[in-house]
Amino acid sequence: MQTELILSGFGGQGIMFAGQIISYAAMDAGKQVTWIPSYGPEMRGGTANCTVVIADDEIGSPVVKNPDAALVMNLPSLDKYEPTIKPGGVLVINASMVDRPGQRTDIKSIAVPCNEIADEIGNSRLANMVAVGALVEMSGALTVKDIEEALNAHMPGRHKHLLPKNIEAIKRGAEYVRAHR
Amino acid sequence: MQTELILSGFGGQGIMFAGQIISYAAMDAGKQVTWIPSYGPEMRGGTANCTVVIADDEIGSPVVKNPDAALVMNLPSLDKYEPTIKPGGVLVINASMVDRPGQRTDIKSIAVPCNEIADEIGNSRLANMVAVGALVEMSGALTVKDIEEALNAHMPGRHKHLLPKNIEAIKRGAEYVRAHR
Amino acid sequence: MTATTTDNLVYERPESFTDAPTHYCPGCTHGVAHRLIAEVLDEMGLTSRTIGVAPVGCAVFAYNYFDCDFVEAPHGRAPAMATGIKRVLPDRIVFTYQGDGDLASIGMGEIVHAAARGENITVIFINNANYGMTGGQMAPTTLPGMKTSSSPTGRDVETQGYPIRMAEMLATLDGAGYIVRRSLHDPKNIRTAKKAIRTAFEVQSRGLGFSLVELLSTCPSNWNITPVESLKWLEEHMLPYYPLGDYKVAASVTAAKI
Amino acid sequence: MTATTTDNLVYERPESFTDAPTHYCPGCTHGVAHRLIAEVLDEMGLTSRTIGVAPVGCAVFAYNYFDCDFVEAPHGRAPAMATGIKRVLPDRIVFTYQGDGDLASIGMGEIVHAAARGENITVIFINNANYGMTGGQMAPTTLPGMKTSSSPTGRDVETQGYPIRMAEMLATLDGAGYIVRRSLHDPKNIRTAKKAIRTAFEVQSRGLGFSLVELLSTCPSNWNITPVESLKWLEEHMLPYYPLGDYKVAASVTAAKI
Amino acid sequence: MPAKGWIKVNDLYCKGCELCITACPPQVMALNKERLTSKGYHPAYVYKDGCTGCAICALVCPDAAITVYREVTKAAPSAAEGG
Amino acid sequence: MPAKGWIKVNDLYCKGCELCITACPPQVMALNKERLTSKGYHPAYVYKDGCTGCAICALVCPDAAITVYREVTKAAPSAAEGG
Amino acid sequence: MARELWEGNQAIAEAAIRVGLEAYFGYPITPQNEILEWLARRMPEVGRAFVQAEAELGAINMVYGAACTGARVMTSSSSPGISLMMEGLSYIAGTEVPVVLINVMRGGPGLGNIAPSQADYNQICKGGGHGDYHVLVLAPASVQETIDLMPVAFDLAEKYQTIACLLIDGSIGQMMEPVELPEMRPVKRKDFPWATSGAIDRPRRILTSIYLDPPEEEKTNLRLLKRWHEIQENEIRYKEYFLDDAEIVVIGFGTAGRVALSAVRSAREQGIKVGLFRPVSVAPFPYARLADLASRSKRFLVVEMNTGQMLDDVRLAVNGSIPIDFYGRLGGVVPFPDEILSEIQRVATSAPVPGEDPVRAWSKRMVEVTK
Amino acid sequence: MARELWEGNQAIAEAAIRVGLEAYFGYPITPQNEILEWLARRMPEVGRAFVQAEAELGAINMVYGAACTGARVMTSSSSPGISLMMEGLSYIAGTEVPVVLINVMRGGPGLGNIAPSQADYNQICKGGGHGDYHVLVLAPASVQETIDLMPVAFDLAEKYQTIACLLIDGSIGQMMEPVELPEMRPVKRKDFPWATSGAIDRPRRILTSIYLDPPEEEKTNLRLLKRWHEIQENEIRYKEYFLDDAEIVVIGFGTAGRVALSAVRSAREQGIKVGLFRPVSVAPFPYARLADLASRSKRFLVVEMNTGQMLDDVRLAVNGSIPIDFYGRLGGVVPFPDEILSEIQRVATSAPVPGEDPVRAWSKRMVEVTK
Ligand SMILES: Cc1ncc(C[n+]2csc(CCOP(=O)(O)OP(=O)(O)O)c2C)c(N)n1
Ligand SMILES: Cc1ncc(C[n+]2csc(CCOP(=O)(O)OP(=O)(O)O)c2C)c(N)n1
Ligand code: SF4
Ligand code: SF4
Ligand code: SF4
Ligand code: SF4
Repeated sequence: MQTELILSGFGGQGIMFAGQIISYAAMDAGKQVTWIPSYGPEMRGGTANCTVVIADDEIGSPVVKNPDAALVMNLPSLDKYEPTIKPGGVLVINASMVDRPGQRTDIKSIAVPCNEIADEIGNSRLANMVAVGALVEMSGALTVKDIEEALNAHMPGRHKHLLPKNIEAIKRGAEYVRAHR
Repeated sequence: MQTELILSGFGGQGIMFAGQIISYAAMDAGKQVTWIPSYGPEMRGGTANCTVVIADDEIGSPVVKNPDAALVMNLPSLDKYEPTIKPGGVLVINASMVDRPGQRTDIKSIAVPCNEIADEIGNSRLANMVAVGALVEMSGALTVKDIEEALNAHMPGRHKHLLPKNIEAIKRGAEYVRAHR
Repeated sequence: MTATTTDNLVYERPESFTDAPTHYCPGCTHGVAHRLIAEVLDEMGLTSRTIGVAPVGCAVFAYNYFDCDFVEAPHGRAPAMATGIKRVLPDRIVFTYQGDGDLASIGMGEIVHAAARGENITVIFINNANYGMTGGQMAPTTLPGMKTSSSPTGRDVETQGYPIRMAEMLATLDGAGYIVRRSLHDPKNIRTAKKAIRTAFEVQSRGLGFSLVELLSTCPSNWNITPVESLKWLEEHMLPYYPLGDYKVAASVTAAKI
Repeated sequence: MTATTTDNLVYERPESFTDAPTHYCPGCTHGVAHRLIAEVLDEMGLTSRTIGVAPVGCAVFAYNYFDCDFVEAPHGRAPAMATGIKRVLPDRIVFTYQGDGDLASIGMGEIVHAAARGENITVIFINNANYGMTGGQMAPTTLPGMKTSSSPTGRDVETQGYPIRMAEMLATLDGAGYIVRRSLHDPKNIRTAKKAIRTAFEVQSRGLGFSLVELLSTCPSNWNITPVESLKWLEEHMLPYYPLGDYKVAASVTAAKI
Repeated sequence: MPAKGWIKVNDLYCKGCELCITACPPQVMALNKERLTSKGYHPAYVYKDGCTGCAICALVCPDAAITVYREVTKAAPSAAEGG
Repeated sequence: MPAKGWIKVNDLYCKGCELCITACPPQVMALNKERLTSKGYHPAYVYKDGCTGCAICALVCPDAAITVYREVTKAAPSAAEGG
Repeated sequence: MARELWEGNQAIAEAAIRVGLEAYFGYPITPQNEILEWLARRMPEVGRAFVQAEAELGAINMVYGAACTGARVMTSSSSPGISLMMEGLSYIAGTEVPVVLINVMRGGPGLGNIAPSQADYNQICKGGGHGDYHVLVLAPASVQETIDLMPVAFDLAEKYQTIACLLIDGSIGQMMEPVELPEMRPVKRKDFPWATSGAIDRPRRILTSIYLDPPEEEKTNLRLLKRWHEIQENEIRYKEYFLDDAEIVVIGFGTAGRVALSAVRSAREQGIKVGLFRPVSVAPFPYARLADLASRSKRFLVVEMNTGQMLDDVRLAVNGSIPIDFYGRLGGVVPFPDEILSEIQRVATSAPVPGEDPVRAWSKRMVEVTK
Repeated sequence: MARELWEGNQAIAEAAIRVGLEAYFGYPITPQNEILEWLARRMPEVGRAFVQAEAELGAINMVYGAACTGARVMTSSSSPGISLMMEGLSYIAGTEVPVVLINVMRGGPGLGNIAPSQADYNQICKGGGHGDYHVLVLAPASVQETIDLMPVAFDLAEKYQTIACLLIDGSIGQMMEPVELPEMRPVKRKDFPWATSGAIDRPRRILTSIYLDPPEEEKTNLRLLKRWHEIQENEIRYKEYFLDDAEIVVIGFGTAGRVALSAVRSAREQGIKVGLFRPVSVAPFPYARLADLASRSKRFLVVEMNTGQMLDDVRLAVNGSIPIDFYGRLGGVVPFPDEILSEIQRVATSAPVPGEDPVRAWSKRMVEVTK
């Protein structure tokens, strides 16, 4: 079994870390995993994205053209990746930054107001974690629990105090999905 | 028809120029010719030598292992090249610098007191020209006349005043051969 | 300033600029240096005769912003490329634009020898005390104790050596015609920097030899402070180590009263 | 001077020398420089702890003459090799021996940065105003108007630039500990040259940083004059352009009272 | 009473770095938090009266985003010219 | 009366460059035109009395070809040492 | 040891430290800066030598000097920086001292870009420097494989007194994977009989690459060649997948080989009898093994992120015995598995065109692709 | 024009001037100093640019800059100096500007020696710099042929916007032969549509080798490849001797080929049916012609002054159709005709050993030779 995810958004939206925490969770769940950043012409700023491949045995290509699921945090990312998702795949849209819904009917898509939810928690920088919660819930590749434990195990010491809020953000993201699909 | 000559001696004995003047003569005589200096470990000083190949058509190798004729101006050169000369070939030894005669019986060899003869002419630096005269006379590859004309045609202007003595040196070298073989 | 119809226009974007927005980080004074060069080219009417040489560094895309011919040099070799161009096109204006990694580290041989040859080119040297493009590693100009991605505990002069003051060093060369250091951290200094850049190009157009303007510049992104804080940091930390001034003004240049 | 049984022996060939005769041209003062180094190594008892770095140049075979470990560097890169050696063997004495083409032309980047890093090595720099090994081409140190095989009508400063005074230039670097220029053209100067070489090695053995001794030297073969005339030529033409003196003696060195 | 001036900030170039804002002598500039440029920056603008058209903002702007005008009878010397 | 000294010039090293000859204070050295070294040089030698053993010749010799002795009761400082 | 998630470049750097790296000399260049930055922090911590050189020229010659002492040394760079090391590498090879070199390849030629590429294969495998010498080149395809080869590279460099190069690309350098790092080993400098470490209680030693007398240089060249032949006999490494019954063999090294694995799996699912051969040692190249595979299969498909550099080695191995197809992506473009899959399908369903040049045929197809 | 006796290096330099060399940038290195020294005197005389650069790195980048203006420019060096130019050459190739390069090869690797060698074949023909690019390489065997190829090199460099290299060795550089030099031509700079000479009365131009977007770089790589394929179709050059009825074909370039000619003649005198094939363009390599010869003869003997670098190209051409033998001398040793003659005799009288590696077989024989 192999699951391929693409996460994409503006630099600074925490997309890379989001992909890494999923990777940690997959590793701790005893799976093979690769995390790879994209190479765009931008040197800095602009859109950043990463690809996460989770599998039971040796992973071939770390890059994928048609992911099982995509998380898009801004409009350019939606435009770029929605068409590439596998039929039957998953699309999570950060509704706070993207004003249009997904257009494809052959995939499961959901729009989550990540920033608003993060603001409610009291830290808008947690929008990425809200999104992760939603993505995990939608794709079922891993459980929210996996992510929680991964955060617990791998969050650098100096950030540990942020742990509770991060976990809350993930849960809220997952909840939102359960409530709205 | 192809004739291969090796000229060898101490740096400063004018060996390179001797080879070049023969090459000029060959060229003016309408022949193909190559002149190539040797590559020894010495950067400066030590023994220098050059190889001259004269032929009627396109010359292959500019380097030769077994020359038709060799001119040796010092002992190391005699030791090195006497054994390499083709059977029936020619060996010219500068007796002024080398105190032993040639040992091979299957080649025509002659010892010419080049420096003494040059001193008689009044310029010991002409020993190389005396040797050239002897070599040409012995090998018969070219005529003394060819060399004279070459000197005439190619001796750099600023040295032209040395021409007569150079020519005399060549003639004396050739005469010595005729007188002593 | 270039002629204009709007008689109440005080300042507008220089004509020597293309319309392209730069890729520089917000508040990076690379942009100020670019603008000053463009203004000088405008004022001297040199644009069409000028050939620029871009470095490898954040300014690698400088060729996108100036409306003149441009080439892009290997890392540190801009002065050599400029030499090649100037020698076959002596009546053109040739300038290089180089960062401190490009000019003072890998390009040391080329810049010293271009200056020693008295190569009739102009060099705009951006000293921002680090390697911007590759993520803020230590440069030869990084201050003692300064933290960078390759001096994580601060530059240790014992093992990593001391910063190089390029203007002072190049000023020891007989070939150098005009070597000065300026700064871009406030309006006053920006004005004097522009004057120096103008002088440098004058020196070249009059055939008076090698000219170089070292400009103290900011790198907010890798210094990890805001653009505004960066100007302060430059003033407080770089100015003391890199005194502004004229390090070499050849007699011929003084005589020319530029 | 090393202990000896012959109590009336005044001078003998240094022990740090091998028995090999040098390949240098007759009267070339490369040989004098070699001898002084060997004498200093003898007197300081450093030979077995010393690793030399030979250049590409006439001194390429220096490793044949000194009775210590030696490596042979690519043209101009001796200071980089020396850095690599010293960093892994800090308790060894590491010195480079370089000509002016090697050090001041192709090796400019390496020497400037070794000095700027305050690399704890010693550099013996032979300035003979030309490229000896390759047949006397122009060097960065070739005097204005001087004829060489690549400046056949005399060095034209307009197109070929000005000589570089390395000692003066390197002295501007904070990392440099001891930078002096000496000459080998007469007994008095040979003595002071030896003192400087000794000081340079002292500086290194006390860990006081980068030391360099520039030695004005002759090249009779390519200058096309006799060895004796060469000494005169050096005195009359090189001394005025390359003043002898101490260009950088770091406070730490002065303090150490070497 | 100081000369009256006004500026245009070009959204295409402005990156909201605030250098102009701190440099502005009469301190009449700010970032416009209402607006985002296509690149996602809040652009600078003059938020209150008092611009003298001194062009200091343009002088410090790294992105040549500012055009400066001033009410005049005859053209004034431009600060950017270093006059 | 000056100290009496003498030198040995090693044929293996001497290249007949004459630097010692011109440097020799009492001017007692010359090239030996009678002899050629294996490398083909006329080596230097002391051709008349007066060598003081000052070791100046050794100091200037590029080929460390000279060994210097001096008649002494106790070892004298060596010129080559820079003493 | 537990698996940890590491970024490739950092894992490589840490692995080098743990297997006894004594000194690192390098210069920043993307996409391998994290190697230099990791070592800038860690080497001083463990009391070893780190120098950010003034340039790659300085770096390779510092490495050269340090290697002469017998210490374990390494440098790393990316394509343009590696080109600047060519003179130094030739000297190191000619001096017969052990050095480990890492090239994290990027798009070229020239300044190119910072994306993953494999276009420096010929440079390092065929001799980018002057003179006759060979570099031992290992081309891993994952972070784990790279760090597993780190101690191998050092050991082989020392065993054969040669340069050992780890040839990877930016995707391996910047990708994160769970890996097991080697245990931290104590540094113990071997006292090599050639090392110039100071002539204390032993005769002096000289390390040089100059042999002014040609016959001496010739002997040296032959000694190097002999050693290379030993390396060819003993140090061939490769990975094979689904080859038992394969009629089509896909051949690719590093990232291209890894991406091809996905394509081969999908092709297998479609019932195509295809396998994958991934050379790990690209120099020495597994000629014999490929000749053997050629005798047991119908057709080869070579996949590279360049214009067909390794392809020539495959052709030399096969010697015309079976047809070879080629597929490449260039300039920093990493092929997707589906591209390779369709190439496999094309090969599986079309007859080979006799005498066709695989590169020309591919480049014609590419012109369409990139229109 | 009358024949004059010229030293190779000087003749090359003078020929370059006569065919319109506008600027030369170089750095001294044996055995090519006479090129630089000749130009140091002559270029100022004719009012053109000469700069002795601070190093080869400076020289190649001065050449790079001057080439960007559309001027006829050239540099020359020898092996170690050429290695230092690899980054610059890769940039020049990536920028697609014309440059002429002369490599007077010497013994290597490393500092080696100053004697004639052919060991830089792979470096220049297979890509010593990073990234995918090709250099057009011509390997003349005499002074006359070298100067005859001088204008050809400039014209081809400009026609294909490529680097054209004259690959010779010290024996050609320092040998004297009677030659006819080309007439002195007036310099007329073509106004190329790409030249950055100042945007006077035209839109500005940019010359760069950076393509940060991989697909753009890929297009560039394909453009370079396409041009290379054109070169392969149009610019093959070679010389053939005694091939009509040849059963054994000796193959060698440059000096090795020239020495082989003497051996082939002697062998013919002994009645051995042997001929000589001397590639003049070694890149592009005459694969097709050799494949054709392979079909008409029994056995190939490759002779080089290296360990068998061109041999791989011959093997690629022959594709296993006939056996190939190899003979090489290394490190500055120039083979004598009689050595090659005895190799010809050996080949003529002994049956080929199936599956034998020609290099290994030769190196075993050599160990005896050099004992
Ligand atoms: C030969 C080579 N080495 C290294 C690099 C990587 N590199 C690109 S830019 C740069 C340094 C840029 O710093 P600086 O010159 O100070 O300019 P800045 O980015 O700070 O403006 C380096 C090391 C390269 N492109 N080529
Ligand atoms: C990369 C490289 N470039 C050029 C050369 C040729 N070369 C050998 S020695 C030398 C210059 C030597 O001159 P210098 O350093 O002044 O030493 P000297 O011979 O005068 O003592 C040159 C250019 C080389 N060996 N390697
Ligand atoms: S990285 Fe630094 S130097 Fe580069 S553009 Fe950003 S702020 Fe400017
Ligand atoms: S060439 Fe000059 S420097 Fe070299 S050994 Fe001879 S005299 Fe000395
Ligand atoms: S300085 Fe320029 S870029 Fe910065 S905020 Fe002001 S207008 Fe915008
Ligand atoms: S100085 Fe030395 S080498 Fe020269 S002549 Fe005197 S003894 Fe001989």
